[in-house]
Amino acid sequence: MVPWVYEFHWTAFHVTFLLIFFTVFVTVAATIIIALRRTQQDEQQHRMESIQWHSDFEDLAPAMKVCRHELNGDVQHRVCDNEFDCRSCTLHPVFSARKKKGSLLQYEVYGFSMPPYRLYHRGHTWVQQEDDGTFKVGIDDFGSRIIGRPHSIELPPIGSHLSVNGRGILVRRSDSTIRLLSPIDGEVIGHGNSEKGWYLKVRADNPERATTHLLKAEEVPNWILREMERLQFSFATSGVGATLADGGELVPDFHKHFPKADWDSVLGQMFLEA
Amino acid sequence: MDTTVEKKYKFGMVINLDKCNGCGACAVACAIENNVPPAVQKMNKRNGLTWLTISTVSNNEQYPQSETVFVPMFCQQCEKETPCMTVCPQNAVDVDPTTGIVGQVPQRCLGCRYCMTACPYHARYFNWWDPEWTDGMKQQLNPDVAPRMRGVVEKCNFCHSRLHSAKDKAATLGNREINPADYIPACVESCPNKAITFGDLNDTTAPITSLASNSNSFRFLSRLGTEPKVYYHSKKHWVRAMAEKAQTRSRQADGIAEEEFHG
Amino acid sequence: MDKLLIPRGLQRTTFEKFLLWIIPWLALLAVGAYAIYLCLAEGLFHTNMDNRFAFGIWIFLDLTVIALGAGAFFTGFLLYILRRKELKAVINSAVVIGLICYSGAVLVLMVDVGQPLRAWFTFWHPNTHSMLTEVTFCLTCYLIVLLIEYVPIVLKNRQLRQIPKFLVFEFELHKLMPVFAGIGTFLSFFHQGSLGGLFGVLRGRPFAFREELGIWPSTFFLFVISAAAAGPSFVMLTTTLVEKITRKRLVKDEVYRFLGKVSGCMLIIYVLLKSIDTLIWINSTSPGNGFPAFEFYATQSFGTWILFTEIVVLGLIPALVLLSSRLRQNKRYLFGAGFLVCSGIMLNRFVMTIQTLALPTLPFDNFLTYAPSWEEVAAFAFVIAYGVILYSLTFRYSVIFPQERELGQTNGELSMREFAQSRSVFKQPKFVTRLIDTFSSTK
Amino acid sequence: MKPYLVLIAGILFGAIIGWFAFPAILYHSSDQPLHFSHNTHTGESGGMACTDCHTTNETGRFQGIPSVIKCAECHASPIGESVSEKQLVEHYITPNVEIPWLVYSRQPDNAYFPHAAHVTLGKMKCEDCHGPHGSSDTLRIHYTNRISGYSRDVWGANISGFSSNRWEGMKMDKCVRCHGDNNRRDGCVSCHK
Amino acid sequence: MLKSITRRDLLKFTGGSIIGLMFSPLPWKLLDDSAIWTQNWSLTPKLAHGPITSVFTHCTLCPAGCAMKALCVSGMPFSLTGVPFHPLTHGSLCVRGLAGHHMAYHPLRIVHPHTFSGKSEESSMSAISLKRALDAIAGHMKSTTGTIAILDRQPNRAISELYRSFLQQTERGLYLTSPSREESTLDAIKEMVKPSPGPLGYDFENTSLIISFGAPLLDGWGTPGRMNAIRNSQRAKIVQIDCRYSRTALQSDQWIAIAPGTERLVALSIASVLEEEHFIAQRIRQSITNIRQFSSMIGQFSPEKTAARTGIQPSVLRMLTRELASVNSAIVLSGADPGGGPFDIETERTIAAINLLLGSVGKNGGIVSRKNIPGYQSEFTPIHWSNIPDHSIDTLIVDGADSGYAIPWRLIEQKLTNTSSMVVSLSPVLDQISVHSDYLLPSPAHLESLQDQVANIDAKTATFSLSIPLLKKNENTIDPVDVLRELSARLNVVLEIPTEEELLKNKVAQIHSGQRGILFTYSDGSSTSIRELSSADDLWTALTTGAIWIDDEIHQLPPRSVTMALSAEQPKDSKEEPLQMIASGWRGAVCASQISPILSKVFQETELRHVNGIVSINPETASQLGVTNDSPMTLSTKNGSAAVNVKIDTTVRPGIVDAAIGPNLNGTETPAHPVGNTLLNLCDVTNDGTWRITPAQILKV
Repeated sequence: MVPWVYEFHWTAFHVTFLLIFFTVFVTVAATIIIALRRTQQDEQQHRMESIQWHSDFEDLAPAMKVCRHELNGDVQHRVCDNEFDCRSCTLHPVFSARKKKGSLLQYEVYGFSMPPYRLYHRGHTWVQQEDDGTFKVGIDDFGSRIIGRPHSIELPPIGSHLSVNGRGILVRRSDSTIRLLSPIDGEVIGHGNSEKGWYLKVRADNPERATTHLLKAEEVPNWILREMERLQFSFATSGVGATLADGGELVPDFHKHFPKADWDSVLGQMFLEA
Repeated sequence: MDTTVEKKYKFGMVINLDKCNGCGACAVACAIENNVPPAVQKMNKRNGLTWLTISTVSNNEQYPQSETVFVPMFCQQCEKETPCMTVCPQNAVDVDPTTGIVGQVPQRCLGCRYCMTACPYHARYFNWWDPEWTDGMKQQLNPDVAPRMRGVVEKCNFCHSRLHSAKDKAATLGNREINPADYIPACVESCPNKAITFGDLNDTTAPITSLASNSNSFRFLSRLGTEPKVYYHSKKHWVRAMAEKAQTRSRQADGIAEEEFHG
Repeated sequence: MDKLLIPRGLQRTTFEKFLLWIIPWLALLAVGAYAIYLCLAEGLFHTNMDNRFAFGIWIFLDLTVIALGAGAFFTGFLLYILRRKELKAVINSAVVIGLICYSGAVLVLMVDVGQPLRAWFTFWHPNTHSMLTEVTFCLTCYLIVLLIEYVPIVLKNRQLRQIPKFLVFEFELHKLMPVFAGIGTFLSFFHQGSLGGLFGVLRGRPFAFREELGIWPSTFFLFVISAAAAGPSFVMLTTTLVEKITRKRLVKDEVYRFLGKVSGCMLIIYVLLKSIDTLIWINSTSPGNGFPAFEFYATQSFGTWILFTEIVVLGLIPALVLLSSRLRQNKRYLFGAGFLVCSGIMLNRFVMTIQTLALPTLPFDNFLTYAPSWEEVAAFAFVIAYGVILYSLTFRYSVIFPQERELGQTNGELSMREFAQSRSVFKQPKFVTRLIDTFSSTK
Repeated sequence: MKPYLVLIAGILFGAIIGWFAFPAILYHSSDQPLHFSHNTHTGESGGMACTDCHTTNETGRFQGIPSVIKCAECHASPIGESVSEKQLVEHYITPNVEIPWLVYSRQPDNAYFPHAAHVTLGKMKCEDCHGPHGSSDTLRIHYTNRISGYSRDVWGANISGFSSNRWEGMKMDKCVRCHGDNNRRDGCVSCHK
Repeated sequence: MLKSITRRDLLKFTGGSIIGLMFSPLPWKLLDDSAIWTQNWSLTPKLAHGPITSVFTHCTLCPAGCAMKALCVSGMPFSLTGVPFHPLTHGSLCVRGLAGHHMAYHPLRIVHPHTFSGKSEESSMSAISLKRALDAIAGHMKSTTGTIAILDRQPNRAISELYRSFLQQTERGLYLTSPSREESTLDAIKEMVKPSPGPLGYDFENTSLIISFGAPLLDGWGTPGRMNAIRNSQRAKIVQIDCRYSRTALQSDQWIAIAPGTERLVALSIASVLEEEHFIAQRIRQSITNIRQFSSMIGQFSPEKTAARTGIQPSVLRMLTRELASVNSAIVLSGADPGGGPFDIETERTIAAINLLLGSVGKNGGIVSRKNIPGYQSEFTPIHWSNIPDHSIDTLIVDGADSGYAIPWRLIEQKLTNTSSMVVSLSPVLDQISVHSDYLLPSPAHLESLQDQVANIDAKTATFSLSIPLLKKNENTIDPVDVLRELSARLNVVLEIPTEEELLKNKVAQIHSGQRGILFTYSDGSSTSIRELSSADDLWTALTTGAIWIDDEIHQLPPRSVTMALSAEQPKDSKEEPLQMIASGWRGAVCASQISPILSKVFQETELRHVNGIVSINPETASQLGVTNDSPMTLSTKNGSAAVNVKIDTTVRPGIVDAAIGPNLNGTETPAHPVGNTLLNLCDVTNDGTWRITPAQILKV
């Protein structure tokens, strides 16, 4: 094994063999150490949330990663490869620059209240710019209905920093806990509640680019349609698909109506959490 | 400190099969000498511990023409490409450079038995059981041979402890070279018919050397090229034919070996 | 509680049903554990091995299992080094199977050596000329590599990923995976080869002995290539078996076809080299050692049909099937051929180990037979049970098949369409139908 | 500052355990059955040589510690005043019972050490391996390793395994080193039995 | 202070400790020690340390009494070897003798008097005090009127004389020896000649042709070392007439395979050729009292007439006879297979007659006379077992010494009274006979007591040596002399019984006063005349430290008058049985006593010899029976059946089942469950006291 232990032979074969072994050993050990070191660095440089989102995004099925430009008809078919962050997407400016035909601004989309003055995040939160330049953040109608009445809502403390696709609001309902992705970068400056209709007040880091990546009104109908479809699928895979076929009015609390559904799975899928 | 070059021995054996009557004294003497435990109930020919085993070989003729020869088989102390030595993963087997004896250190052995699959003579034995002696017999073990434990391989080493004693005796007299009469393995000593000749194949004057090169002497599986140091001898044609069944084309290889021998 | 461990969006059976599935395996595991205890605590006489059959069924199964586990390294090699992204669908499965195969093989090895506590002496006083030393070193290192590769799969469990450090470590480790894939390939090359060399170097066993190419006997290379051929086939077979058992689609068909193609390519090379090797052995190596090769096949049940079966029936035929893109389209042919490949490799390992030991070397010796004892079978059953349990747990609580979510949803497609055509909550059913059409046409 | 101190404290703690507590636990100590002074025998008053008692038999075998018969050659009845001699005569010589000495240099059963080859041929002195044992006044406490069962002298009194005394330690490493230095070519069974 | 310790601190401290430990010897020393621990397996025994000494002694396991050199560590023997250049054994020691030192520690060794309740196989054994046992035995002897018999299988020892005296004193005593006697030919000769020639022996060294009828001549017969030397010197041609391819047949110069049970016919045929071709010398014809009757009778047995039954080509026998007649000196002898049992008296006489016809008796190179050992009684005439009336023995004492030959319990049982018999065994181990005993008074084991070793049957001169104990005698064992003394006292038999040592010292004194012969010393191989020894004590000292007394050779005289009392009876034309079982065994290992467990190397692990339960058959027979090699079958005779394992062996005669009378596998027998040889029990003991051939069947299990 080592030269100072008897039966070590100074022959080319023996030495080469052991050198190869030690090289392998050292490489494996070094790689692990590098991985650990990088983990530590990520922690120090607050990359944890983005990595978490990265991991979640990676686990999404391609059907769940439809590009917003497919939703607004800019492109026939495209799967997002930039983790729903249009700000750093190379193609987003290209697509956005194309001339768009105007579309009807709806307050109600398939029965959901989706005011056009709000910008929507794929994780069912919305952002609304206030006059003072700050942003209000809330849960959209679709999201509220599938969450129903939560047991608790945990908001990030005032003064804490949010980052896009990082953890925003933590919602607990029965046995499932769901994190809503933050739609915006910035510092939390105020807390709202369900009565107020919004949950967070945020001072954006970069107000100009703060909303680039959020869905605009014209993209919402197709998006909601897809989301309904997804909801449908997730119900189908939860074994209660047939009950949806009953039709009728949309109810304020899906949760309550379909207690048999695997809500944990449904919520996870709808709020993009693996 | 002493740096004299040691004498290079090449210990070997010639077994005269015509003299062997299959009494088994060699096997028993070997077991007693080397602290090989007696069999437990389930031991048989295939899983027993016999550093020296004896096979009964028939000429396959019908009664009363049928004839039998007994072939003692034990470690053949292969000189070249020693099959068991090269395969041992942790150097528990080696060929002593000064004696040509293939040594086995059971305390190093992990019991993988790779050497046993490598040995063409099946001359290696595994301790499938814990060794068992009665309490009294435990006190009668040879103090010169360490008993082995379950789960390791063991084999003949030409009664190496007797070489130790011979060397010890020589050293007391200030000699480096042993007196050949002091080193006689137990099987050789116990053979009632003196069928086994033991000695140094490097010593051209020793009786073994001429016996080994006798035309009626042969080695098993000599074509494998491992240069075993145990020779067999028989005047019976069918015995030689049996032994050479698998080495009809091995004459050439043998010829080379013999030349080396005399040179 | 159990539910919270299951990855979201994956359909898993109820915990009760899962228990019903696991309990028989646990029972088998217990029986195996008892057999292992007997062998370790009382001695190897519990096996039916003997001095002539010094290696028993375990060497055959170990060699087979390691050849079949080669999918882990070969898939990793193709995915991370040659960048065949489609294999991402099966890499996790290949890693888990590899881990099971290798850890199982090592476990069985430790049971079947006489003094396992001394096994580490090999590292301290290695005889570098021994194939077993190479095997020991590489197997140990590779097992570590496999464990490292397995870590990310575990860390992605729904609860473990909640701990940010784990997830980040998984992420960073995953980025470095090509390093491990490379090392794994390197190590696998050596130990698969050394396992071939294990018997190929046995000068005293002319049935197995092969001439050396460089420092290794030809079986070294044959084993590497045959393992590379068997690995993908085995991944293919196990995956489809898991699909059958779970009644789910887990992997896209093109992945299967790709695995089949890879297997076929490697196999045809193997068959070619094996044929050349066999011819050299029959005409030169074996008679050179004093053993006319056909004498080895004189025992009726171990006749030349074995050679024919090994090279043609279980070699050439599946290779040709897998290489034909038309036949590959047919799943029956694809999996059938895959099965033949694995059987062929099993047969090869059987011949190299068991037949070698059974054949006599001394002229007065006989062909030997050997039947494993229940303890030997149970020790191996332990490995199988352990493998099934580990795979089941990993499958249930981690994501082995990344395509499962997606394929699970396309499975739901049909009912969705039916639903869409009937009464709907949606106000514009036609529109929905069209959307779904678009959606499905993108597949 | 503080986390640093904790780490150092830990290191110190570990080192103390390893260097001092561990050796104390590792060995089991036992006294020899009888007081014996080598010096009395080999010193000026006795004037004996090591080989007068530690003999080699006619076949060259080193006989180790002599039997009571050897003692009886001089001590058939007490020749001095000492208590231990009286014990020797009463408990061992008269009933002809062997003294259960604890051997400091006892090697395991599978080690073979030929004294003749080392002393007669190799011209080594007793002190080279046994140190000043022959001129000691008392017999040391005998330490047995609780794990391996070996006498402590096999490893050496110094737990680190290094010692400035040449005779300390009788591990195989030492045999191999000396044999290597002297260009001896050995097989395993040359020194293992 | 303590409050401020966080988990992180603890972790740090632990981590630091680990680093600290890594820089201490602890992990490395632990690794080293545990490595050593794994190398020292706790179940391996520790070797003895101590001075090595060598001691000469003699083996008592069989009558041969071979000289041995024992190596001892701290006085405990660990190795036995023959004594090189020994004039009688030529340095060889048989397999059984090599492992003799184990016998005292045999797993079936009994070290305390025991009694058996019930005589069935489920008998249970319980310890009993010596006094109670002796009282019970003596009480039984007093209360019954039947014969008191002692079975002594080494009948030439000093203790044998005491046995005979004891029996004589009881006035209803019967002295028995082993039914298979190696000296059977000599016994028959003594019966046929006048005057009595005294003790006879064989002068193999000077003979040219040895014809052996079934005797295991080269497989432990007589003094094995001597027979090996005879064979290896190749001075004499050895012809084996045997139905088995025995080890002797294997090593002989010529093997004549005959049909089983036809030895008498073959011998008669040889005699007829001698007569027909006028090979009988005139001088010899004149000494034969009934020569006319003999000539007329022998004509019926010419080789041509017997060929159909013996299965020998007539020419073969004629050639052999011519050779026999042409050589200077020849010996024809018979012998029992150690397992297969003796020949009947008629066969023995016929074989003996050939020697007389050839004039081999009383001639150098033939059958020679030797003197009695000074101090020992002259020869006794043993009773042939067929002459013992059935159901006549009330008390049987079986001495522990072994002849090496089997005795079926069936034979002994036949002679015991049905109801009230008592068997007392003095065997130190449980064996085939002692398990049937009512009382077991174990004598000291081999090498535990001082014993005499006198000339063996084959010896051409008298010899005397001592077996020196190497092992400490177990205190609970009892010397046979003490048994005799105690019984004499209880039975009011007037007999002075000395201790073993006194007995032997007395013999040595008489040898010394005989002033004959030489003393051969083992340590240096030198010989001294007895006359040069000043006192009997010197002789005693010499004999106890490794020496043998060898008598002078005497001048041979041919017998003056010979009576050829040969039966002319033609064998019955019995229906040929399809399968005949013959028993065969190896001298010393036929369960009449135990062998060292290490002999598994011969029986179990190499199959050189077969253990109990193995039968061998010819491939032809096997195919007729539809039996394959190594298959478990049932062997059945009219005496019962036993489980057997069939081996197919080309050397076995077709139609024969060669049943191994061997020991059991190690560990199958325990003191609580002795097995013995199950096949020996199946043998048919016929009226002539033999059990050579038994009709048998092999059946599927």
